[in-house]
Amino acid sequence: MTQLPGLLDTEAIRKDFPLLDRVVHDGKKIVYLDNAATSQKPRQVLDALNEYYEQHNANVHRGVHVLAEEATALYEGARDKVAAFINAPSRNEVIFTKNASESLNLVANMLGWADEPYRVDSETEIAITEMEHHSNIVPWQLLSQRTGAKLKWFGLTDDGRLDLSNIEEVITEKTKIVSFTLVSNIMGTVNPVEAIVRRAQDVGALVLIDASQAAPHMPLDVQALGADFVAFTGHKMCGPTGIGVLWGRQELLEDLPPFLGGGEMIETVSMHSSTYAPAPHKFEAGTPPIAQAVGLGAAVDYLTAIGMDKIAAHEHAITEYAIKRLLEVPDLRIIGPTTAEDRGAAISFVLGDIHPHDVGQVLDEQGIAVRVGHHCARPVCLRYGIPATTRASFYLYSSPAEVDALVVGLENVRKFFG
Amino acid sequence: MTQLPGLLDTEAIRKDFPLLDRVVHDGKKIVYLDNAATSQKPRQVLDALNEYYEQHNANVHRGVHVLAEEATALYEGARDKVAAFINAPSRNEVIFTKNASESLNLVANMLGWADEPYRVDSETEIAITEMEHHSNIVPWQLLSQRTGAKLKWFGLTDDGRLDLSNIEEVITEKTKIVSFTLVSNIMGTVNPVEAIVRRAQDVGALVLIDASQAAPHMPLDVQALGADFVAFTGHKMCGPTGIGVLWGRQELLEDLPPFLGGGEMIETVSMHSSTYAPAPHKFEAGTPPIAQAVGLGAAVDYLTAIGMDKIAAHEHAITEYAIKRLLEVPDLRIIGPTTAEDRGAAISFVLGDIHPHDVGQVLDEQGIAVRVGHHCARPVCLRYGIPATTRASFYLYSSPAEVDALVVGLENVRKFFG
Amino acid sequence: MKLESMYQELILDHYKHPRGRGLRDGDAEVHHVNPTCGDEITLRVKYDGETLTDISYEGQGCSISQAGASILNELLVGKQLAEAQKIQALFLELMQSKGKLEPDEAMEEVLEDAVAFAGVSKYPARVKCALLSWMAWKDATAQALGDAERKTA
Amino acid sequence: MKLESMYQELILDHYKHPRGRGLRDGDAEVHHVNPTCGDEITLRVKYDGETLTDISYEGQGCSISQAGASILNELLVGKQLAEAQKIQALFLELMQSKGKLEPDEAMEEVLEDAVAFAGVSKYPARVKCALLSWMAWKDATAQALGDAERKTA
Ligand SMILES: Cc1ncc(COP(=O)(O)O)c(C=O)c1O
Ligand SMILES: Cc1ncc(COP(=O)(O)O)c(C=O)c1O
Repeated sequence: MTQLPGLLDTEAIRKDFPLLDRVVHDGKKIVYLDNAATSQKPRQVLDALNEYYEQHNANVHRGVHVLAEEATALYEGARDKVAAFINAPSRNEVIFTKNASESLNLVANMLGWADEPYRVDSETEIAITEMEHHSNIVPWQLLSQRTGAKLKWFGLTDDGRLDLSNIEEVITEKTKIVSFTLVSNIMGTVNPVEAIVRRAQDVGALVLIDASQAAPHMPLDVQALGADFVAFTGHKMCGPTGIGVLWGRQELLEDLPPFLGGGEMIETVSMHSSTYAPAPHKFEAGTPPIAQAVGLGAAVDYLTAIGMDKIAAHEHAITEYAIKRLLEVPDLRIIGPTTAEDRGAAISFVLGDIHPHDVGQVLDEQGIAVRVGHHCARPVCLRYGIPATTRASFYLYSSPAEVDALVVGLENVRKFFG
Repeated sequence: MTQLPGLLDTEAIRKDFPLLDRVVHDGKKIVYLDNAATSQKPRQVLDALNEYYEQHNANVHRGVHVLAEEATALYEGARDKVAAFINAPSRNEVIFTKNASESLNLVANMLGWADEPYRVDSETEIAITEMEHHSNIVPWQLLSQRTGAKLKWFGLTDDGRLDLSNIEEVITEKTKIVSFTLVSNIMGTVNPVEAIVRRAQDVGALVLIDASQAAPHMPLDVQALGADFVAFTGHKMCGPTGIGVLWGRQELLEDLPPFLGGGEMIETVSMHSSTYAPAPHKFEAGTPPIAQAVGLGAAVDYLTAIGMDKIAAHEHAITEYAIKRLLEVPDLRIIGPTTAEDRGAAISFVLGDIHPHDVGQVLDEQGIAVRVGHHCARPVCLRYGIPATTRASFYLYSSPAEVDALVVGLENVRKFFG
Repeated sequence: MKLESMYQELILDHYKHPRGRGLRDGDAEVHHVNPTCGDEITLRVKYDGETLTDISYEGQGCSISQAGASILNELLVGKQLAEAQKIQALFLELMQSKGKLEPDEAMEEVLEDAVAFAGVSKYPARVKCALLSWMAWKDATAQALGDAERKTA
Repeated sequence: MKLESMYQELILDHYKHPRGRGLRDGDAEVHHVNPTCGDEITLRVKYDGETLTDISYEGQGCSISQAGASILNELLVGKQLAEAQKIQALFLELMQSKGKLEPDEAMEEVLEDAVAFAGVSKYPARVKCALLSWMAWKDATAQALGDAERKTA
């Protein structure tokens, strides 16, 4: 077995993940390398879900009965856990949404309906980057169409990094919000937060960081980031589907208008008018994803027990090894950084002129699950003049042996279409 | 044991629901009468969730690997099941949301951004009723504030029914949308759909029906209702938290603009502009609640196997019995219809001048879980001049013995505060 | 029965026979609502720069919230502001203790009848009821103080 | 290996050596995209009121979608419209069969080389690839027909 410095004991960890024992296509054990799309779930998270539904299930907040009190304590307890996980100054800054996409849309909508000084309108500008996930593009395109605000973009360098050379033109005195991803889901690039935040603060723009590909993989400290909002999603970090998080600075959450209206988010309702509950409830209309929050809390416990720094070190080692091995495959071109520095564990590539769809299909037949396509980041494909990529992405349970399996699999792809 | 015509075999059914064996407060088996807030989950639904996570978990739609294909088939299969459950003309008319509140907000937002003839603006009107859940009030208050449209209300009669006597003033030629609940969550009232739909159609207004308290309890046929949109929520109908449904007529879903932007809901994205996927995907931005949809599909299977007509008959019998027994309690006043006709299984009441909070607390001590407060329908409380109610609400697993336990519990409440 | 630990005789007595209820003249008025249950209180504070000369209130809600207002009135009216604030802080601590704080004699001396609420602290949903009038009082007092300062400034 | 059932020799051959590729003069043009994978096709139909005299195309995508366009061109060019529509309907049926339809001789007679796609029908994610050009053709033909009718009207 390949030994790399910094590796976790994946053999032990894999025992926690029932799906990793799955056998596909007549006897092939799955090699799951689609972690940037979604992660697998440890037994501990599934147990928390089952225990919630079997022992404590009730609607939260408005009940005096024991189940309602337990469910509320579990739901709000999950908020405490998430707040600690991201080092939020206050638990009330943690809003539960349905996924990162809702979190990002929430901010875009708040700013569209906000009063000065936050209001985005036709006199103002929005700045994003060419490597954003569609979920951090389309909300701003919609906001721009609906308000007349101008949408500006950071471009990319040839080696898959943000081009900040024109930062003063992209972020200007007119910019109200700068939204960018901490880690690219297609290229793995880790972006330079400090430079962007500094410029944004200089011009008085708010900063929203899409941490969907960061929260699962590295220590996340919202205070250290210096942003105003941070969004991420539960299902990529060992949590259930159906839950996302938006963290926002308390003063902003107080000042900004609500998004969805309904039960739970009000203080008092009459036919004449309504007043809103304080954050986070103001932004959580309707019955929240209770079980899913509990599951996310369990996921956060699980990741914390292993240690986010250890997980980051493990992934760094795997990524370094994977890049080295992949570059040995003839005709393989990595789209994005070709070293493991400032880079996450998602690696996109093209293989000669074999279409990624075909690459993925032949890998699948060998039990290797990768993702193919534009990975909800089509502007990146356009930028590099390719229709799509094949992406292998790793997580805390990924092993060097799985990298080896991928490389063998790719050799078979080349033979098949050779 | 009390025998009533139409009762289901609750002893057998209760075996499917692990939580109903829960013991609280030193040995008291729970009497769960808070079903209008949320339902308990049968083993079959929990099994479906576990099987999904342990065997098939992957992100949907964009993968060629076997897990992604299985997850997609399960997710889209759940859509088929829900479509059949509500007799939708097409599966593409079923949109998965996070809860009924999001479904209702979705419609309000679509209409705010729509082109003519759907656009809600300052020249137009919106009609709702005084018995709506806050989730069907606040979105319209927000829309009204943001567009200048006038919000109009149907009032209530003294016996808890909609007052349609001024229907021609409430729904006018200016009305763009009429939104009302099929079954009141606080009073149990079943509303007369046909009269409202007919008037709305006469003036060319769209109709949105909030079926959150109907879908769990009676056969639901969106074609027979004649509405344009129908919203409901998974957790009240034996499904998981974190999932809701919006059904909408296909032509409308095609014509109306999207709400949340992001992955999955696009056809193609460039820096210049984006085009949207056809419905339902156009309205499902980001990773959907995959496991929750699968769970809801299992819930629909479970309910269908028992039979929605049988469930309705069971609840009718229980409601009739409960009303009779409750009216025997001195000083108890039911808020809402006092017969079981055109009425669901949620019964609100006040008990002399004992505050509902205190009623609920003393019932809880006896293991009886009811909900107290304004039940997210504060205008109803204002209308009847009460601060709050105590609400007992029944479901397919509720038994006459539980009604008896409630009545004994209320006697104890009276003694305690006597 | 655990219930008696919440519904102490004394609490029920204050609920049935509220002390000092009704709105009278004051220097500041606030209206507080508990959104989870709809309990409401309107409360006025009269403060002569040293002593809380009156705390008057009107409200509706459960026995806990209503008894709370009555006991607050009994306990704080006539007290010097600093002392009242000390009492409020201790009461808050007791209520947030989740049933873990056993009131001792020292505490009883400060809180008097209000120690009867110790049992309520075990019920998270009811802690807010118990604190409703205390939070309203804190808020009204801050306003009255602000006004007083503005007048002297 | 199940894979060979999808990637028939014949499909790979059409992929590597596409027939009739390139955009030529036509009566209607459409552009179709498969949003799940980004496969694209631009397709033109030339129709003289009776016979499909040309179907020209340009596109990018996987072997299945590209081979699909090539086989479509080979199969439909020169056919009468009604016949082409019959072929399209049968191909659609085959592709939606989830691997359950075994092509028999009668089917082979109609679909010719296109029966090679039978194996693809087992892969839901790839069925869309196989159908991309066929859907584009159907759409373009409807447009060409509409134009023709408008001209004669
Ligand atoms: C009538 C009615 N409408 C809407 C809702 C909102 O449902 P949810 O909280 O799941 O969004 C509820 C339940 O809370 C309800 O009873
Ligand atoms: C960088 C990035 N942002 C946003 C998202 C959207 O997350 P979700 O689909 O859970 O809303 C994803 C993942 O799909 C992502 O990788």
